[in-house]
Amino acid sequence: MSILINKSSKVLVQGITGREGAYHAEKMLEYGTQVIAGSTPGKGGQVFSALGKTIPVYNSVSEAKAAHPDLDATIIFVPPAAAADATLEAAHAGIPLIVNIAEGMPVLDMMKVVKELKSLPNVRLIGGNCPGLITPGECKLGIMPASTFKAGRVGMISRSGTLTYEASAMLAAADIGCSTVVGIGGDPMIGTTFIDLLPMFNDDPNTDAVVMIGEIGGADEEQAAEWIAKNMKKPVIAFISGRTAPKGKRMGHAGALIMGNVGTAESKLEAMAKANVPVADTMEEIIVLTKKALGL
Amino acid sequence: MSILINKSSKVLVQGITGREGAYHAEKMLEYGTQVIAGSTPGKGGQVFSALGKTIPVYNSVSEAKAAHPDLDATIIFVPPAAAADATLEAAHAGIPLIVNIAEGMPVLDMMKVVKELKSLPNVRLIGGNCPGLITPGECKLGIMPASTFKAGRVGMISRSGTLTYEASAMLAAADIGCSTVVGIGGDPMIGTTFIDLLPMFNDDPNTDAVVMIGEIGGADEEQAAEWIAKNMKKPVIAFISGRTAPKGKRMGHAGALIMGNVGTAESKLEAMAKANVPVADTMEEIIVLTKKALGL
Amino acid sequence: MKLHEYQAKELLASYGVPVPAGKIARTPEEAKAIANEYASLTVIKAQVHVGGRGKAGGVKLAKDANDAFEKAQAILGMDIKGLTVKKVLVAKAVDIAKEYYCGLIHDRNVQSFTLMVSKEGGVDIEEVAATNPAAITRFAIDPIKGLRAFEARQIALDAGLEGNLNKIAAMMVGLWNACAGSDATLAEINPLVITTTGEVIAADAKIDIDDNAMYRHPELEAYREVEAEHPLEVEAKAFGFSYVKLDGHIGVIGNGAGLVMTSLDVVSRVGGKAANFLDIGGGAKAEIVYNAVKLVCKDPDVKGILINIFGGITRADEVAKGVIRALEEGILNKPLAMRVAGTAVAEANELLKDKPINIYPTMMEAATAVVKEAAQ
Amino acid sequence: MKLHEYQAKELLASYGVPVPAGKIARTPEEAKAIANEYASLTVIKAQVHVGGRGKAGGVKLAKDANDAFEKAQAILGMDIKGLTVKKVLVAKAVDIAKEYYCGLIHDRNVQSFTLMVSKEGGVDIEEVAATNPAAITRFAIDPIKGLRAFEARQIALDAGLEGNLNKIAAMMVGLWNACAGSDATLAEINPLVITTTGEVIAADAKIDIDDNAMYRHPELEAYREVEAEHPLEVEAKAFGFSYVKLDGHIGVIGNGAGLVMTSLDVVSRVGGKAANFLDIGGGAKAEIVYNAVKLVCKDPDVKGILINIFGGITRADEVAKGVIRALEEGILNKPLAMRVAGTAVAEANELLKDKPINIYPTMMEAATAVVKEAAQ
Repeated sequence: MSILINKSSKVLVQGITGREGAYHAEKMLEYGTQVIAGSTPGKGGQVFSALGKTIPVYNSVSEAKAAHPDLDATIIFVPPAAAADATLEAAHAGIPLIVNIAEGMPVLDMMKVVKELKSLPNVRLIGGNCPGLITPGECKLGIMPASTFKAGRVGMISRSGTLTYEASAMLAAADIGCSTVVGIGGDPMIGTTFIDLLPMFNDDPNTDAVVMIGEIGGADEEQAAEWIAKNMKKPVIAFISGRTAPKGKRMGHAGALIMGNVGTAESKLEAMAKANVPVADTMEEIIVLTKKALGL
Repeated sequence: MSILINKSSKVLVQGITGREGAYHAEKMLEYGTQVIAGSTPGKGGQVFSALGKTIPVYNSVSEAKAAHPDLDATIIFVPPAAAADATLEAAHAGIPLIVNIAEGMPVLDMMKVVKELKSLPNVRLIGGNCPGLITPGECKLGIMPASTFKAGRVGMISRSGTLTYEASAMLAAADIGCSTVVGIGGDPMIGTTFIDLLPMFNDDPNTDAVVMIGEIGGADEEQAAEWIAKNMKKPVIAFISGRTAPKGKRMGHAGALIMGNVGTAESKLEAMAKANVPVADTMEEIIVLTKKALGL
Repeated sequence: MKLHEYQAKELLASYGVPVPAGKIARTPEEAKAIANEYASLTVIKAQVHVGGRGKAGGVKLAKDANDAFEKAQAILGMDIKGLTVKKVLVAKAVDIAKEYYCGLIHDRNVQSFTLMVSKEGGVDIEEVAATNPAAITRFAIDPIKGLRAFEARQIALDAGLEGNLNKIAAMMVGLWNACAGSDATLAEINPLVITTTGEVIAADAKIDIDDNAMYRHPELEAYREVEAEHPLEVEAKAFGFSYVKLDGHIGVIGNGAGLVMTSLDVVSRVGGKAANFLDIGGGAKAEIVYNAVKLVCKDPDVKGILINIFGGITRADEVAKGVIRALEEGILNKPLAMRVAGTAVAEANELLKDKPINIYPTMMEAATAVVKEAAQ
Repeated sequence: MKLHEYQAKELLASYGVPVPAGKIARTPEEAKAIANEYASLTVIKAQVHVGGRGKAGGVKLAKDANDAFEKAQAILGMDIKGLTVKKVLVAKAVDIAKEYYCGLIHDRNVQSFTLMVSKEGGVDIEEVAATNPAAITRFAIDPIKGLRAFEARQIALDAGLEGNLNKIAAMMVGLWNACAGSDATLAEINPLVITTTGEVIAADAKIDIDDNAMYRHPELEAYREVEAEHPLEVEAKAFGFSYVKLDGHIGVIGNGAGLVMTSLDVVSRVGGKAANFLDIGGGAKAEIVYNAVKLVCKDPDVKGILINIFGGITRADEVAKGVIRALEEGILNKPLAMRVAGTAVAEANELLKDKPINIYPTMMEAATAVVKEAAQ
């Protein structure tokens, strides 16, 4: 078991005929992900061939969904200017899980998407500006390097792509695997955040502990801490990056920005302390704390 | 009994300090309407005095509603450019019945209002470009001349103001009174139309028959006829004005416009015939048919 | 307010919709100069507010500058359905591979705009709607969210349009943006052309602006052409009347759109035909009624006048005073029948009792009388 | 992209927001001419991208044209928090009765913009938020529907603003329209002034534009001032790097924002301080790494460099090749410690084995080493 995706998840790739879409579609297939359809406006009727498989390409998500009513998820490879539209297209076509990896979407676009998705409660958006998610050994719905992930019983939620890979690799090196790893993205407005995923891991019988990798900016970690204090039955280990970043400067991620007194590392560390969530001071310490939590 | 308003309805007047608002607030009070509050942005704290009554004026509908949680309805006297905003203000403040008399609202404004009101199912808008509604002898929520209305058991729904007065006066002269008379307005986009009100009259124990005064433009009469054929338990008498109006010309009412083959009198007459609804060829015939329907 | 083709194209272009290069000419010389500048095939198109220009000979292809001169000379001054052509659009011709239709119309049934798209472009869409409705794909637009690219792409697919899907969708979204941004009640691109090189271009366009929303589009005022309206309609607008010129001989004045429409119906019922629709509105004073009578009397088609007033806010005696003034000033020089009911009708009767004006208790009787008099 | 006050006001004015008359002067003479034209009290305001101009003496009242000359002379060339004043706004002074605050900020908690309104205008709103949060009224805006007049009126009422409610609300709606229409991430009017004659005017304004949305605002490109940015930031942008200049002495290069942020933290943890944040992004080739090293070496503050790469899509051997090239070209002239993990790390080690570059297995060890070397 796992959350959100597993070996039977049927996946659509939006923008499959583009360079990035084609590359990652192949990588996902290689991992074993059931990519069963692709879409690109104007390229309907073509086929996408990789690893001996031929996957039909549709002009729209609606048409793909009509031909494959069992589609569970989609991953979007379009330029940031088109990402909001592609997301809404998938949402209105009734795809329950949408991964948007686009980096550099206008904030207003994402605000409107998030607002509109509130009226579509059966649709979950992961991202933008994220690596996607992976249930190791079963399904990779993203652009992460497959080799760093090992199957196991630790859930992971992260605002950073590379730190996700880093932490997963370290866990794997310590022979600890993951149930599902979700890169939620580094933008200030994202479709899914800690507080949306913690309850799923809490209820997932195959997850024993959760690692959450946060960073400066916003108050998502604080909200998560509050939820954990009240509801979480499983151990959570936290990491916060950007502790030494100055105020008012955007640290790579559009979301990693301290504005006034909002989004500081101090605030996040304090919230975690209050919720009795151990915080790793270094990446290495994540492994130490996770082992401890698992009784290893 | 009656529909929508009665002697216990508590009414707000938006724009009560303006010339038109003040004039009609007084006329409504004179009729016995329970006008209990007024609102005008920037005039909060003033009082409106008429007929020995003093009515508090608020800066906003929200503030009026907070002070008078029992408000049942509002009538809006603002220029057409501000009418959409005033309507949404009332709707979001939770006033269940809104009468908008403004003539000359931009169509796009009204489209947006109508769309937004769909998410507020407890709010009903009458108008714009309408005279309002009246339950004779109990409550006048509009700008119609009071003298032409007599209390009784005929419901009336009309797209035209003057024809409403004319028909009501003729019925009164024939000693036939009305339960509730609703002027739904002459604009192409209105908040409430025949099909919304017919079920109310159908269920109202104090209404024995319904007169509906339609005109060219749109397909509201056709839809009403279809509903009547299926559901109406009480006699309906129809009148259609503009039978000789040419195509493509706006006859005073923005809504009285035949476009292509949509909105013709022929289509409406045919629909009524199909639904077995007798149609009066002249205003005088309305009375004849109503008498017949009532068995007088 | 109707825009000319060239104005509609200017507006669309300002929203990023590709249109063929084009300029306005008021003389054959100007047309020649423009064609010369473009150094390509041009289309010379009459700019008049009426449909069916093509069939009437108001649209011609010109192969060079001299040809443009001749074609413009032929079209300028031409009469198309009663309107004189005063200017032509000289536009670069496009190499047409496909002609489609794309239009936004205010649709009461969906309480919004409907986007209509069809492969049957370049022809009258109403005819397509009548003869082959299945050839039109319809989509109701959410007026708050507007038209989104993914919706436009799907509609283009559903309609079977061929060509660059993203460009076609961008044109539809541009059309919506122009429509909503300028408060249009109708915005059409017809034909939406796919060129032989795969470009998507708006070869002809039609836009009507909501008069009620003109206050927020001062930039569009420059497009208004008073000359294009009937002179009596222009005058009526200045008085604030709701006035429509019709093709009969009985001038009709009343208060309230429904009542005036019904009056036209009654005139017709008793064998006459209305020369106009004139609604004086609610609460009219003598002066307004006087102006209404004066206006209707200016119409040479009018052989008799019917005044039909239901006095609510409007007082019947004010109506009487206005009519009496027109009579006394010698302006009212045609047979007149009045029906006045409601507020202050007794006072009105008193005022009119010694005047040569007939008052009738019902609109039917009044209409019968005036139609009869007018026929004499 | 930050706009100057005068640019923000131009933008607001284009959305119908009243602003005081004002023009830009680059010399005292120009300031004098403008003040002369206005023939009124003027305010001379330094146009620099930094807060607290007033306290720094960058805003002065001028009583006449000669005074404007003198005040402009005093302000032009002034250094405000490290930025040289190159132009001043010469604006008509307004008669202030009340000063309010009105701002739209992107608020992650509400996943939209929050409209913040306060009676405490003309001062730093962050200070108000810290010392007297109750003095700020907040309203979450629906990003699809936008701010409506009735909402704005209620917020103004709730905030206790005094003055013409409709005009105040119109200014708020105008601010929203400008903010949404130009993809701002921050749009403030501070102070929103109620004049002694009851006018409502935006006396100062601050607008930041979303860089990700600049592609749809070509008209705003003219507002960009390359000179206002740090020269290394300008260069980094040209390479497509995510780069932030910081005030320490260890240059930090890595792939992925989280990893680079964590690298800064580790540098700090071992007693150093980062001179920059530089994210080379995913899948970087040798050339990109080479350019990153070259850029960081240009910074005179840098005494040592930490490269921290987790090879996923990025290959460690490509990173090594880039570093080797910089070394061989003599560009890399500072102590360097590398930590490389993941894809192709063996190949990287092989390439680097004979080079004077130290590789460490963890970022902690690498950071410790370079901080120590840099201190020597």
